[in-house]
Amino acid sequence: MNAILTMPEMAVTALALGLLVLDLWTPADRKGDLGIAAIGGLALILAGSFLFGAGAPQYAFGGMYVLDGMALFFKRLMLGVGVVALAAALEYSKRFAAGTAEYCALILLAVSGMMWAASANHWALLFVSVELMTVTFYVLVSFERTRMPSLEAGVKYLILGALASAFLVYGVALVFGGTGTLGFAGDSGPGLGTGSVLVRVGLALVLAGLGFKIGMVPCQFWAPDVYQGAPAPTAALLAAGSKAAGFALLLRVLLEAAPDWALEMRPVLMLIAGASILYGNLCAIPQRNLKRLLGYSSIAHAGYMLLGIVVLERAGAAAILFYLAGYACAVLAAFLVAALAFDPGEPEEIPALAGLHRRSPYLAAALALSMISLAGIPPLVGFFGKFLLLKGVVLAAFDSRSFGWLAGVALAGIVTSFYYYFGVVRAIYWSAPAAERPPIAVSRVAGAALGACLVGIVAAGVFPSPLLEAARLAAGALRIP
Amino acid sequence: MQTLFPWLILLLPLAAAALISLFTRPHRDLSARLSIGAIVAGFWLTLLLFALPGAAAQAYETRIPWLAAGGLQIDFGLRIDRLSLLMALVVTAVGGAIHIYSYEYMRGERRFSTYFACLSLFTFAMLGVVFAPNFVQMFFFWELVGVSSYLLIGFWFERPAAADAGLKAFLVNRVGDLGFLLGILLVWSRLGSVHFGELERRLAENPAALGAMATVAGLLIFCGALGKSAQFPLHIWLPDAMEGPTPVSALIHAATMVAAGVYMLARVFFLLAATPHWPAALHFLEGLDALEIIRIIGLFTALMAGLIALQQDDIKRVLAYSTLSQLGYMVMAIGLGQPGPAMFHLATHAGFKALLFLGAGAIILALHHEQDIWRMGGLRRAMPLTFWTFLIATLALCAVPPLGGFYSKESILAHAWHQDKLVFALAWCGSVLTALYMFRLVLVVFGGSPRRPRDAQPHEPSHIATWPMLFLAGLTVLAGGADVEGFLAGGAQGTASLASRLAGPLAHAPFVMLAGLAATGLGFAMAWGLYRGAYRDPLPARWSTLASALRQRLLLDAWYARWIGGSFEALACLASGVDRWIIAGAAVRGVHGSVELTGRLLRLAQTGKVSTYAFALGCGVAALLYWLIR
Amino acid sequence: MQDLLFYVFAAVALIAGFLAVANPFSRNPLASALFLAVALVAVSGLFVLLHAFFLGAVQILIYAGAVMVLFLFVIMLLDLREEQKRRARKVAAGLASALALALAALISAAALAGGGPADPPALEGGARALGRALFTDFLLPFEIVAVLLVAAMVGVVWLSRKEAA
Amino acid sequence: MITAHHYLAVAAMLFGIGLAGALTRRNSILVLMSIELMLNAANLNLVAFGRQAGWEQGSQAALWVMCAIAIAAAESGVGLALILAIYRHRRSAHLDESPPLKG
Repeated sequence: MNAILTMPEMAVTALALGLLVLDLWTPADRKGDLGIAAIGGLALILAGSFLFGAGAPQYAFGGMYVLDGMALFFKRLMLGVGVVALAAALEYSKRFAAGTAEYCALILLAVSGMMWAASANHWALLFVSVELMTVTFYVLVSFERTRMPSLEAGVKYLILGALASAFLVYGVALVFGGTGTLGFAGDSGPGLGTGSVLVRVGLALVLAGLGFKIGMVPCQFWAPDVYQGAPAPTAALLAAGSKAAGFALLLRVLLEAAPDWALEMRPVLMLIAGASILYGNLCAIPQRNLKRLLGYSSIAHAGYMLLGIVVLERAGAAAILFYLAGYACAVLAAFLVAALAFDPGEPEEIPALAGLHRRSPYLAAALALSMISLAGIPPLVGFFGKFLLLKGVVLAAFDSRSFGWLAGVALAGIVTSFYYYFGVVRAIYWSAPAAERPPIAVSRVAGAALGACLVGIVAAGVFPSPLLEAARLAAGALRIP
Repeated sequence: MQTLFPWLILLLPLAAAALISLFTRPHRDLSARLSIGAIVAGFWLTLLLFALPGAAAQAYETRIPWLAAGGLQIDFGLRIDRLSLLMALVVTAVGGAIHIYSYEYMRGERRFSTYFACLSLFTFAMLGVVFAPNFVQMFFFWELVGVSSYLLIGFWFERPAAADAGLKAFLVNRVGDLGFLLGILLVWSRLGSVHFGELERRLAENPAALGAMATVAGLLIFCGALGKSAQFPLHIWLPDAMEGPTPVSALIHAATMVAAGVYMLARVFFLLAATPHWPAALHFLEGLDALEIIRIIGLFTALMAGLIALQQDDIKRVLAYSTLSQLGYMVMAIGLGQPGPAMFHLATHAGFKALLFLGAGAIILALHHEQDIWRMGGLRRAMPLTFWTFLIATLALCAVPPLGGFYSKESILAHAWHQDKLVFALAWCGSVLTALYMFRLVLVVFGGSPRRPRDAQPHEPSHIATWPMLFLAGLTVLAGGADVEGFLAGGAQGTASLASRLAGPLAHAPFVMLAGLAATGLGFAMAWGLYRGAYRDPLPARWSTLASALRQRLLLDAWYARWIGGSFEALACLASGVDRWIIAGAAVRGVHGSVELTGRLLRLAQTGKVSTYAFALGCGVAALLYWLIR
Repeated sequence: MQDLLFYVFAAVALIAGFLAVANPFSRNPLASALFLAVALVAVSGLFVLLHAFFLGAVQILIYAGAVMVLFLFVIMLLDLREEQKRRARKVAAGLASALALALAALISAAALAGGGPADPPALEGGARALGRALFTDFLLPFEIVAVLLVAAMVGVVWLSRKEAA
Repeated sequence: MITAHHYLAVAAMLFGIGLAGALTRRNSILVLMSIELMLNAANLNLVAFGRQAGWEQGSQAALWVMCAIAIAAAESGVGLALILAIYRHRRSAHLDESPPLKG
């Protein structure tokens, strides 16, 4: 049965349930301690996940669950993202009168959903893990129930998410009809015979369902609205975690289970990647709200990462993993600052950041660094990720003219993105604040989490080798036929 | 010793920057001393490296593994050869003089320590470019130069013009850098290495290794220099970058940042000179090679900037356009296939242009931040030392023997004469322009009678500022004796006697030398006729169309703002306008670029309505299915 | 007999489903909800015809029973008389319906093209086989669904609680 | 003779009806109900295919459908709670009423 392999996920789930139970006996003024306990517990699990070696793939539950290098990489990434999101949540949950424990527990459950997704080797596990993540996010997005934008974002995410789920289920049904099995390729069953039209159409519907999670064109519309309306920690988890889970599943489905189909769909995937890059970057230019800007930029980043998929190689997958880790650090830092730098109820307008470097030099520097990394300027980590992704496309351009176009579009997108990222930097340092505002006190937990993100941004940019090696090993575990 | 010194040269400025920003920020004097000490130590160490027996004789590298994953193996190293040593000497010598000068110039500045930290960071980045042994490391430091120049140009960020100029410089440079990055990726994917030495070896083994992409790769790499060295059409950032403090202008425009582009071209010259070959899609360009295009761009920049400089009234802007023009000469020399003369001109230009900027800084300081040349005048008596050093630099810039500038420029012109008479003729016109706008500047600023408010009593700066000026003047005078080309070509030093070198141009190409001198004389005569004792510029009255076109910088900036919506020039202009548009909510003011407009149109799709989103999602899925089933 | 039942159930499911989402006679949400319940019961009949007896029962118990009751409850809790007056915009509705039709056509074209054996084998084992599968390989998704229900419960409690202050 | 194709056709039509409802209705409760219809169509597909695939795979499909029913129930539960919370603020269950999040 090998159920022991699922220890990390089980532990996260148990932590969440334990938190909910302990909440019953915790007096109102001690709720913060529960959050600290959750952070500590999650950090322990992260440390414990290093006990698992990335050896040969191991299976559990009749091949439904796989633990290989890639799953392990994603799990560690998601655990790290979870720790930072919890720290943000602890800070942010002072805004809702009660509910710290519920908020933290839901974040933990979402993280466990992402971790299950990273190990999915069967349509059923894929479906339930995605749904665990999504249903939890419905609540997390609308958690600020006294603020209308949060509720509106929640209802938008719910309706579009349910629609995407319906496509996903229908797609899986068609794939099942074509193959007669619910398993993926690999040891649990025969690979997907992708010749059948049922399977091909079914996979297209699955692509739409998963595309919703990563926010690619044409399933991208929810992203800006939801990022803007959702509480900042939720948006951070959506950007860093949900996107990572979506990519983990896309890599499994496209590269491992259905490579023939992916090859057939390559022109469409390239179109989607280019359209996502252009849409995200162009729409982000006129934005004035920081979280909305990050929402649009998340679409563009999904497009960049799709560049790693269209080359259909291990190197591309490794580039995606590297990029995801760097993106997570930068975007988590940005949302942490968004959670700390604005007053409760204040919209996260970029002009309101003026004078931030005087109110809190630490937050100002952190936001500036994360913007520069997102823009992809060396020596920060964002540069190296883009470099690797582009390298794959440029290499492929020798064989096919259309890759040349894609590289051109990606470069144009990157150039455009400098404009709005540096708009944020300029607002922080180079514009006069309308009114003098008090300094911001950063709590120790939030400061440490922010510091961890910054260390990641700088260290992985200056010394990319360890992360690159880890990503390469993880991508090596992909069973590309 | 040979491995330790280069590391010290590189890392001392970084250590200074770190120490200042971490610890000594409250102690202004100590911070400045740290920063100055680091670069002066670097200067002496570079000199020692020259003096070490055999150090300069052959190229060597010191490296530590930096990046190793899979097939990717990149070292962090230092490449010490004649080219990098020469460049390091230029950077540390001129940069050191500017550091010391800054101590006086920035005395009253509130963020004095921060300024020196930025200065040291910039020096570190520049030296990193100089010593880089591979493309990736060079690109890293290349970008770091961009970031630190952004900090320096925008140092007075309270002024909106300075902030915008910093941003503009940064963004325009990014456009060029992306081409550079693409070029690096191309070369890497074709030749399988990013290491300069290795690339050169592989290309020598198999000259056709770059295949159909040879010319494209060369031009993409040239894009990087296009941005950094401010060549047409990416030149627009440089004049605006004058908003920074004057020593920063001197540093960026003379010795370091803009020179980095030319240095990089000299470093990877073997790639530019590769067998020309175009991909099928660009077949119609067959017959042009990369060097030819580079030559044309350099020449055009030199002439265009020289013309615009004729009608600028801001003393720093005249110098900025003159820098552009001289950079055009250097790039043209590269395009002529002559990296040696290009580097020679770079070295001499670094000295005298820095000197011109320091002189301008002294004047600006003495006149309480007055920069309009028509409100100066008669400064010869008030500031004799500044006048004489400025004059020496001007003569060097106008290629008057036996100053350094004469030899470097003659060398470029001589090569032009041998290869292409048309190029020579146009470059000669450029020399006339150079003499004209420089003597205009000298005559208006130092000659005539004072045209300033009576109470102002200009005086020389203190000796902390004058010593660097004298040092640079000395370098300018002596540079003529240096056999830079021979040194770079690898010949043993001192083979030719000093006298034969000094008389070299006369011996090798007497016609070119005489023509060059005639150009200088002609320019001087025109300036004397037009501007001696003039109170305002006579040109607008005589040729109003031409003058106004030149005053508006040949309308290039306006043209950019209007038509190339995608360029950052337009976007930078737009930023404020768009903000106003959003606030006002209605009226569309100002020009908009196509990018902005598309963004706005796309936003219409983002209605905020779930039904629209769901409909679009459905359409996307339907299109996907149709594509599969059709 | 089975053929006849199939046509009856299919017709009921489609007609009731249509009336649930676009009732030309009444715009009352309550009517829609009741028609949806009818459609769900008809689908459960189709499940039974496919020999999935247990699923048929679950469909009626959970869907038509619990979920629809929840819908009805919320509809009655909210005062939705205001809602009925609104008219949908005709052009947008027409476009959306055309798109839905196109998608359905595409999907059914795919489904019908990829044929299977005409005579399906009987689904044997029934509840016993289900139970065995449920507690071996399918245990994992099942448990995750349980966790999901806990998460949804916590969320629903939080969202519908009245603000204390 | 009724074959799997018949069931598939019914499922596709049901899916289309549900999608049309989800796209045209502005009342969020009705949109949720339409999506339930779409999920049901997918379930019907799965059961029909499961019958073809033999009893072992078929029981897997049946279990999948059970999970899907439970998840759909949870989804509508959260959705209805959200609609209630919005109704408290705005006295309306209507979508697309002067949305503050757009552009």
